[in-house]
Amino acid sequence: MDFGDALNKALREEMRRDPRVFCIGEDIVLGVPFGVTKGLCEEFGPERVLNAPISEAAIVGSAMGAAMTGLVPVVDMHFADFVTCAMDEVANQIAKSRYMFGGQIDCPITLRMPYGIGRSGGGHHSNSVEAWFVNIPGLKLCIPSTPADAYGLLTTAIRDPDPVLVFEHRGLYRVTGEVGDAETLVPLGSADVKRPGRDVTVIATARMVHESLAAARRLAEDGIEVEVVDPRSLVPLDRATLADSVRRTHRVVIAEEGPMRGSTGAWLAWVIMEECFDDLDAPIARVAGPNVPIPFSPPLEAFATPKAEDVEAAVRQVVK
Amino acid sequence: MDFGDALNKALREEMRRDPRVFCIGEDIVLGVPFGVTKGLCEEFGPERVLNAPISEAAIVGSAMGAAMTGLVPVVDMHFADFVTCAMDEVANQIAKSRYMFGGQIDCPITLRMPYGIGRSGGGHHSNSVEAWFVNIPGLKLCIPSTPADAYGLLTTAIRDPDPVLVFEHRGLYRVTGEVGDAETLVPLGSADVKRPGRDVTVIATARMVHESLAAARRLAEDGIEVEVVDPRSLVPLDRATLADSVRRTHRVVIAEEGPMRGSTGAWLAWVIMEECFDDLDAPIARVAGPNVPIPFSPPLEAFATPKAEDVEAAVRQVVK
Amino acid sequence: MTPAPDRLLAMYAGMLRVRLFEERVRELFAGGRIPGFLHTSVGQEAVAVGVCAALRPDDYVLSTHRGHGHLVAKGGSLRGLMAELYGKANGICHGKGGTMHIADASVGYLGANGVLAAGCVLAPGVGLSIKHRRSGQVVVAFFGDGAANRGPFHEGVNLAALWKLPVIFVCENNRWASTSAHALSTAGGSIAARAAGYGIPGESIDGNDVLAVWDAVTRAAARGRRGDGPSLVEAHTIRWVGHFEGDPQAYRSKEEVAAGRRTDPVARLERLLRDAKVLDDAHAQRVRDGIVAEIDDAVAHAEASPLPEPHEALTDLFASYPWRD
Amino acid sequence: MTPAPDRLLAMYAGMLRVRLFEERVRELFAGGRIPGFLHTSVGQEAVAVGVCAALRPDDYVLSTHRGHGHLVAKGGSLRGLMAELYGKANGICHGKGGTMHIADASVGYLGANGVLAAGCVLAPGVGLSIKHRRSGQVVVAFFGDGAANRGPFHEGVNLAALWKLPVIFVCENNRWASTSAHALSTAGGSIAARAAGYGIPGESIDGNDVLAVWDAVTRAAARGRRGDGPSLVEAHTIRWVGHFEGDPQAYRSKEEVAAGRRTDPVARLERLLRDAKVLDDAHAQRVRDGIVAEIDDAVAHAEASPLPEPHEALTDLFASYPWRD
Ligand SMILES: Cc1ncc(C[n+]2csc(CCOP(=O)(O)OP(=O)(O)O)c2C)c(N)n1
Ligand SMILES: Cc1ncc(C[n+]2csc(CCOP(=O)(O)OP(=O)(O)O)c2C)c(N)n1
Ligand SMILES: [Mg+2]
Ligand SMILES: [Mg+2]
Repeated sequence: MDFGDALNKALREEMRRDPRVFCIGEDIVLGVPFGVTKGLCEEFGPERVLNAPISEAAIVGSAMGAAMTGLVPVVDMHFADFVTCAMDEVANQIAKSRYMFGGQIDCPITLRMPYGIGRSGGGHHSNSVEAWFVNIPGLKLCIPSTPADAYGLLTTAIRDPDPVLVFEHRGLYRVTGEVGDAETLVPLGSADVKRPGRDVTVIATARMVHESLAAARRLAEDGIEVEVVDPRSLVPLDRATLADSVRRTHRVVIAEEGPMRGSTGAWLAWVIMEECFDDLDAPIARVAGPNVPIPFSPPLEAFATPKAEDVEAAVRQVVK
Repeated sequence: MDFGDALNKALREEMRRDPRVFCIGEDIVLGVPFGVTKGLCEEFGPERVLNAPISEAAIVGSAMGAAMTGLVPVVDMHFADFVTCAMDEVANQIAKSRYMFGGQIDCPITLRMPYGIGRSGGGHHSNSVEAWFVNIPGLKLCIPSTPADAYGLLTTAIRDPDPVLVFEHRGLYRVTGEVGDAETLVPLGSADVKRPGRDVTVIATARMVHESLAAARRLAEDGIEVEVVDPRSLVPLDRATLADSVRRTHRVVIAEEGPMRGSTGAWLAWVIMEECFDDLDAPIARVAGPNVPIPFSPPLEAFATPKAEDVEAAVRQVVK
Repeated sequence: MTPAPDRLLAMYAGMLRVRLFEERVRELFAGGRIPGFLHTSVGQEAVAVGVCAALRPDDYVLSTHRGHGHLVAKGGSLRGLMAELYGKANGICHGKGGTMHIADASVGYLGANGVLAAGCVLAPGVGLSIKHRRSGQVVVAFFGDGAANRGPFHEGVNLAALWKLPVIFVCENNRWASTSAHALSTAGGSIAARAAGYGIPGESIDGNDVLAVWDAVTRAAARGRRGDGPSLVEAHTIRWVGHFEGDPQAYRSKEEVAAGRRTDPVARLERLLRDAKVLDDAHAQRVRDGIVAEIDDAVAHAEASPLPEPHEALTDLFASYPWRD
Repeated sequence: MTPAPDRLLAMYAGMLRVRLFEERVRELFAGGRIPGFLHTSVGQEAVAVGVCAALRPDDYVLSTHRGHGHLVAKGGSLRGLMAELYGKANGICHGKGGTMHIADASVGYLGANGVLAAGCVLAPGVGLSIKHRRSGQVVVAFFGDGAANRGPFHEGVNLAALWKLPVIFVCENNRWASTSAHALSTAGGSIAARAAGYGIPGESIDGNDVLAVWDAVTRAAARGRRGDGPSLVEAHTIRWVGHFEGDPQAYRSKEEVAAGRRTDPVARLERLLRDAKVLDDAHAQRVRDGIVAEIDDAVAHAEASPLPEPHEALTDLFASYPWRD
């Protein structure tokens, strides 16, 4: 099953299980552009699969209004880039309402955030914006890398009584993998060791998990055993699993796709420092995009895209 | 002269010097609520001091349209919290246009961002959001702590051919200090040692500079000499001055007001690691707000507000 | 249509309750008892009360930065509200919200809001859930004349109109947005007129006439409950006091406020009730005394209540709690 | 008012240039020569050309994700545009922008935009700078029927109307926003009708009639230059092709497109010119041959041009450069 289908399966099952769950977004009836919501309208009807006008603020805002009064909305942001058009609704309303209201009103919203570089999407359709939301108290945030995790995390997100952002890298939708038949939930705050290894810990998210695994295979040929750890959720963060790995390997590379400056990778580096400063045998190395918008032309876009060879180079640097 | 008057002086001088400079924002003719733009309309008229309707997207967007075609706008965001209402204009339009257009069109905009905790402003009028913008390539960002820096940085920001965000902590507007009579510009990317010291480097911004100085005075009584370094601009960042200090003191505390997670302080910790890993004799300590929205009630708000005693405790920890 | 005398009396008492509550809050603020950026609704009572009188108890309200009156009118507990304004632990939001971010779910008051026009996009979603539950409720989104110029107004009205959601958009047009005059903010001059562009009714009414407000919202609510969709009501009123407590009001003349006071909505309904012999001096005094006693009680309660413990700043963020982060 | 024959011929050639350019681009995309998320404007040529024909060369245009036609009509260099679509180093944006983020400052084309309705809030600012310079220019903000439902439409129109800025808001209503039908997105059904709420003229016109577009925009531009403020023009047209290249168009019937093709704006003006004896076979062939030659030249240029060096991804971000960060 591919990553997109795994997400579709999660949506379908949760909509079957709980009549309060509904989807809202642009072009979701036909599932354009990524196919994730395909077929849901046929099964659940247009009252639960709401094709909205191009009104991001109203889409996200009305999801919140619905969530505050008993429904369980799943918003499709179309491209995470456009969350800018609903930033107040996410940052000031959804994130803060439960807290400001003294816990009176829950806000069980899931925001699906298709994001990432690829296929010359250019400056407005390629960005990694998860770092902004890590910095906003009141939001939970997960970021799957495999179909099984996509299924397990989206299901968990929908059932969670709090707002959860699910960052779906659009380059992963057609990646395939096993997805359990029964409900194989992935709790928030549980990292996953995607590959064990004794020499270096690579902490990577989403597409960079796959790039890191590719790098690990190459490095293994040179006898360097890389452990690839996927946090899977950034908020809450499974510090224990990350720290446990680092305490064994003593060397760390952090790989993400977004821009280097002020990103989640920089924050994860801090977390590792905080947890394991004395365990580090070398400075942490980071792999991330350069501090520019994502350019259009293929060679430029490729330059701005962190890849397996960048992870490989970083690992070689920290084991030196 | 106080911090607010220093900003007013910068605006006034730049508007005198360059007829293309104009101010736009809500309630800026009377300078409500912080008085920074007071009196400008009397001198320059309503064509250059534009009281706009409550339309943050149109305020910021039209500043960009004006900047692209020859004017030099200075936007008053009223409260930085409301940049959420113009997030697309800042993150996708202003930050990216020059790059995406291959350098054809400059975007000389200054965004004045009054921000910060104080006086029970509550969840929608107290936030530190600078971390989001550090993560957005294409924006420059400065954050003064004294009247002289406020004057020098705002002047530089207005003259800069690129978009610059100026974070003005609203708790500092009535802080007084010397402001040079002549043009005493502060270039972007130049940190300032606010107090020299040999034992610990405290890197602090805005209000936390003052808290750190207070902590340093107390610690000096115990013979601990703290060096307080104010980056003044976060993008570009004066890594050299920060690293130079750390190479002398070998111990670092990073102090900011915003929430702990995914913040600028986490990123600065990474920068220090990158520059001076081998110079560190102790793990970096951080002082920041807890990961919650800013609560209203005074004791809760005080709890969420990092203060001198927090800096003091962090310093004692790293010198232990 | 005119409501029955007891309902008129209730509206009268409602407006007086808002008036006296807000005036007390102003005093308490001036005396340093209440913290925060305080916006009161003195002079605008007819809108809050006219709207809420036309609603069912289970209907919803989304409010603004100037929201105390809406909550009092919706039937919120004065104790819970006053303790919250004081920032006390047993405030309705445990002191986390305060004046601009208070909510009282028990009366369908889904929150004041420090961000202007935010409620305009939340409202359609409340409408969706009403539709889903077939509960026959409606939701009111209050917003100011200034807030009407923000994008969420447009997006929210369009969505509610498109999906025929039971939303009533109520613009409290008090002529000013902080220091900015309505005429210098709103092209075309009329907010009600914008409704036509979305194919929904838009009505401009005298917001100092509680009966006019009640009437317009009664019709809008009936329309919403019938499934015919949203309405827009622009209620013209006057803010008697500063935009915020402490506002020197350099932007407007003393005469404007004086003229405003002559349209006092409370006095106006009182006159009507007296003329109709529904109210006499003794009765009026009883009503007032009752309200003053309620407010005194709320103040005493708030004064006597403890402040929250500082570390309680860490609670209430998430429903599934706790975890390290 | 009807323009002189030479202007009509220029409009004819302009539309044909857009049509043939877009069709070539589609072929090149299908052949793998052009990368990206491609939205072409085949069928909508009359809007781009009618608008730009009514403008001065120094007037400004803010465009959309479907912007090639606007740039061609505004007089942008086909070489620069085509090389940019190819992502080549000598594209007008050095390959950084591409189809959805192209700009050509030399002809006042201030950018395509990957964010819908973004231009609606940039436009008032361009208007401000025009006013400041007293240059008598105007600025056009193009946006789609779908984009009209975003907040920036409301905020931008209000601001431009309020300050009487020389802005022309041109809605290209092609009935669809990707898979979403206009009628299911836009309450009230008319975008032009929304203008009344802001006190500005709003006109609904046949966007497949280049003369109707030209006429409406000529009047709007005159109004703008006079200092009377903005106008809103809703031009009804039809997108003949998919929303993006590769769109299976499951949301609409083949008949709809077939009907659309019968309103071909290029053929329509051609008929008019032929009837008026302004154009004959030989002339038409010359016009077409000239355009094909231009496009061939642009393609040859783009094909022959080098791709940018990868590290050039690091240039063009800031005007004051370089610095370490
Ligand atoms: C999005 C946003 N922008 C700006 C502000 C600051 N602000 C608070 S109240 C106010 C004026 C509001 O005017 P109006 O909507 O007419 O309501 P009124 O105060 O008159 O009740 C402003 C500008 C805000 N709270 N939110
Ligand atoms: C703010 C924003 N939301 C969503 C999208 C994704 N998107 C791109 S084009 C499109 C449809 C646009 O419809 P319309 O405005 O009518 O223009 P048309 O494509 O018909 O020319 C959508 C939803 C976007 N680019 N920007
Ligand atoms: Mg008002
Ligand atoms: Mg369209």
